[in-house]
Amino acid sequence: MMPPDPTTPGGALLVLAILLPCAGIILSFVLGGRNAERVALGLTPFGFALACAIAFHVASAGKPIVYALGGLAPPLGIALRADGVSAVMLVAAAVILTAAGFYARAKFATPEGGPESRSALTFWIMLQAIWAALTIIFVGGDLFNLYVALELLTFAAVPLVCIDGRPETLAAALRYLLFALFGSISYLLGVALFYGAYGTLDIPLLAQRVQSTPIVWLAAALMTGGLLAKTALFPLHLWLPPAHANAPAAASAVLSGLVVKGSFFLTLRLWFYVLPALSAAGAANILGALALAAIITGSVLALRQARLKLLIAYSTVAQIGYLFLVFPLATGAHVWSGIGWSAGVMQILAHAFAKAAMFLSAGLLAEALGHDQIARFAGAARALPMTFLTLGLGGLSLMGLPPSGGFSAKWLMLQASVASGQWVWTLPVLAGGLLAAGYVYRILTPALSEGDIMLKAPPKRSREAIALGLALIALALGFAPQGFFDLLEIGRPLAAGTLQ
Amino acid sequence: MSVLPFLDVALALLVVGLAVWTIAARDLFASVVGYVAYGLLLALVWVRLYAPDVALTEAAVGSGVTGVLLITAGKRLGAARAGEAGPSPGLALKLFAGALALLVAGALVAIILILPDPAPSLAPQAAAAADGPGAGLGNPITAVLISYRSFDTMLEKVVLILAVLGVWSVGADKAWGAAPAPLGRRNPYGATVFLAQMLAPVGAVIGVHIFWVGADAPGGAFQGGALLAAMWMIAMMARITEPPRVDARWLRLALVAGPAVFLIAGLAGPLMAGSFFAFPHAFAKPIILFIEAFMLLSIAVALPALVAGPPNGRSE
Amino acid sequence: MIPLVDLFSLCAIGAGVFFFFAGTVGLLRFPDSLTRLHALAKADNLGLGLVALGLLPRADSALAAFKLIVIWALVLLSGASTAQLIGRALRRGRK
Amino acid sequence: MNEPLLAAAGLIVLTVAVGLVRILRGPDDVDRLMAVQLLGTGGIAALLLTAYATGVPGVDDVALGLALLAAFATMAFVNLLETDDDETELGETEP
Amino acid sequence: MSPWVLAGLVGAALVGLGLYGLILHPHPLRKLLAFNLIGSGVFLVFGIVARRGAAAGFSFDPIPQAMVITGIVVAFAASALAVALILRLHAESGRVTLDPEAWTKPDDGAAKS
Repeated sequence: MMPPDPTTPGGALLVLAILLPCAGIILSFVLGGRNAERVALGLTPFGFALACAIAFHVASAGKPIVYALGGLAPPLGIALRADGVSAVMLVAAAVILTAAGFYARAKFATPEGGPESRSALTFWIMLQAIWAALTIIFVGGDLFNLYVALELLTFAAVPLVCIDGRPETLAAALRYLLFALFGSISYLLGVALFYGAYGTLDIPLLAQRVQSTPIVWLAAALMTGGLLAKTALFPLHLWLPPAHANAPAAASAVLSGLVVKGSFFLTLRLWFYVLPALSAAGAANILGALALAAIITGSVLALRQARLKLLIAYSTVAQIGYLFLVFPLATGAHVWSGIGWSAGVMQILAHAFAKAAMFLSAGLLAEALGHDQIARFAGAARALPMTFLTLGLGGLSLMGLPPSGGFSAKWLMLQASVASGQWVWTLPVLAGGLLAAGYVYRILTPALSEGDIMLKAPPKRSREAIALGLALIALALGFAPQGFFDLLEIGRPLAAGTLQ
Repeated sequence: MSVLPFLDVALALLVVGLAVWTIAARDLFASVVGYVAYGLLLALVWVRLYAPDVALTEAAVGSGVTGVLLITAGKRLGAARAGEAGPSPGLALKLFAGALALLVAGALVAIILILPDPAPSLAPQAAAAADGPGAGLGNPITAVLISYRSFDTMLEKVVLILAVLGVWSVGADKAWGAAPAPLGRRNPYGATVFLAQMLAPVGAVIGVHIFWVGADAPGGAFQGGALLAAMWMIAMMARITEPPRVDARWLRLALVAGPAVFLIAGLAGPLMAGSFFAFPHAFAKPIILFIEAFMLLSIAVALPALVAGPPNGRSE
Repeated sequence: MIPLVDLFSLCAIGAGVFFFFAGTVGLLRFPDSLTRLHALAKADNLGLGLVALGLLPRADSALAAFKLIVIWALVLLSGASTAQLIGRALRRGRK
Repeated sequence: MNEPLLAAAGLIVLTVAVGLVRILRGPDDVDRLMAVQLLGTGGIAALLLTAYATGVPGVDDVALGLALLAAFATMAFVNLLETDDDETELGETEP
Repeated sequence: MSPWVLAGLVGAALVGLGLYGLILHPHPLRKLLAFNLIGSGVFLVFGIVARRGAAAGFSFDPIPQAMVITGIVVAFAASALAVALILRLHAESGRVTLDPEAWTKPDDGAAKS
């Protein structure tokens, strides 16, 4: 007896959204040289259009869109599913990857007729590979398929870290690779246990079948542990700052803005989609406690950094902490868990755009000044007003000042913690905001002071505009209408509509 | 009373013993050799689990090609023996690592002992579906890899492309486009050349044989491709042939052939059978063999490229 | 009463086991690498060869029997060549 | 007739396992590698014996694969021994 | 004790051993070996799941076995990438330490107030 094919209208878009960057990788690799860049940039509008089309389909259908590959329904076949949050993430990833691609043209362009270069070929292919991997992570419906996507993400991200080949970047890439491999194998062990217990890896089927048994808890713990190592949640964050700070700016923006969100997204999938039936308040509180520690440690370390890129990287450690507050604030079927959920997704998006904007600006700054030592920024704001405006706007969102996506996220988090009576989580939200203000202030104060500065080369307007555009999106998220939050609820198990 | 349980226990103890050695050995190279031996024995364990397909993959990839990779790295790094990797860990870390390892292993043992009975299985469904998309394949594992879960298999081939590019990207800028360093010594020994000349053709035939029977018996593109890769590496060790330049068009075409053909076949699915990655019933077997043939090529080229390493600028 | 074929198998396999045993003893007890190599080569070639010979009459098909012979031939070839390679390296004092 | 085959397989596994003491003791990398080679051959023999005793299909192909790769690690290793100083070794030059 | 239970225990032991080595060994190649031990332990768990799924008329469940084959190839690719990084790091700098402190340049350090 075969279960019916669950494919819905528009489902084919999901397959195309994955195959497009895969085809791009293949074409770029074969054609090589300048063509790699042409393919990568040429496909961006199509990728963006596909993401928007998926979002449109989900929003207009009001329910997730599904595609069963090979016409085989799960459990035997693999299904792809896009719900509200996947749709939003797909669009965000498309925007940031496109921005990073066009920004990187200045560094990774191959001159007409010039020889193929190592760094350019690697960058353009890995950029598309990250796109492919993230797309699968956002729409994958099968835990093993998601494992392959995680590996795809690892193999794409690690070479980007050491693309300039200096020994310290090689060491950073190696450390990152080992953490990431540990993360995937731990995740895979959990997958094996799930299959052993329930004979399926399809997320909705598992959600129907799981019960609170030791095997499920062990599988969940192993998978979560692995994903935390990949997401760099405290105390597994040690690999992140050197890896993200040493990569070229465009790669850092993608790594910090998107790649860590990939494994975080899977953590969300695991607890909110596979295991909603578990009463996981204890686990959620453990993650909350780690989040608190991450926010404080990351922020304090960010305050102590001398280099701008390292400061921004440590700020990522802190902001990842915020992401994990979603677990205590949205677990379970409560009135307030919807608020917590919105807060979590808003934090992903706000941080992705703000952090990408800041890393891109930091790259422009380092190119223009020839260094990124904060102490030697005196007068830089006057010489590079647009770059510092972007840094300031991104910082605004990190601090959580209105109007910005960061403010919305933190405001919703405060609401959820008050509504749920979990007052303790207001502490990290507020303290983290203050500390973020501290480190953003540390960047801006020397830059705004008087000083003579020699620019090695003024940055190109278009690259400044790309960074500024991302920062403005981070701000604009603060004005997100109610319809946006309704979209996030589509397909969420235990969402308000599906309760009772 | 059968002898078989004793054999199993002896095998299990040996595997664990070699694993302990791999972790505990003082000397880097001794640890690597322990791991290679361990990989060999693991192939036997897989046979005992009724998984000859996996055993073949483990023997060729897990033990064979990985063994060469690790022995090469171990010997090169072993020359600069310990001490440069940083201080050895303190007692606190040792206790922590030991406790965590015990906790995880203990939990896993407990869980394995209480796995549900009867075990859930998709084997009957897979067999039932064999009338449909996996038509005519006697080896259910090939059917799973190329038909039911073809999407995973295709993506995994993309992972291999990325891994090859990742390995290449570690090289020096000025070396880009050149070939990796040769696998063999400058003046290969007579015995090496003789062995390669004898082994490589026979091995190639065996590799193709294992690929060909893979549709109905244990084997397939992975295992056959890995054996072909090993044979190519042997030929390179004897300097009968050299690692190709990383900008060679044929090399790149061969590397992407598997995923590219897979992707095109998947995209053509809606025209042929109404769904992406579906194959029309009547032609499923030839189509699957066609895809597998290109995957064989890609694997046979990718594994040696991964072992050969980044392009090497120095001319010999 | 054991059939003659089985008796043949038993004898051949038993002899094979003995050579493996002898090879191991040699590998462990002989004083230096070159002599140990000597012991190893015996085990490789004769041990496996006799086991394959013993299994030969039990093969279901001609293909299976052929595979047994090919396996033996491959190991024989590999064993002889690697023994020479190692021996040569040892003679030059490398380890 | 299957039990003797299994017993032989068990004996071979035990024997080569004892031989693995060479991996522990060394003293040289070459000795360690010889132990692995013996293990490989013994593994093939044990594999063939269990395959014929238990009748799991496809095992002879596994043995075939192992036999093909028997010399693989050793070849790579010997190559590395020579790369240290082969320039001065033979005085030959490449065309 | 059935063979699959034994294999499961071996798998658990391998995961534990590998984890211990992964945390403890400072040398990246040793860490890689430890990772491979964990990997094969995990594959063995898949293997027993497959063997247990031997429903009527089937000696194994093909789906977990196919996943192991995919996993082995991916693990090899990961090892190759790691080895390439280790060898390059060694060639470039003469050391292979992963300790972040060792790679901090003087001007990278924490800001002195």
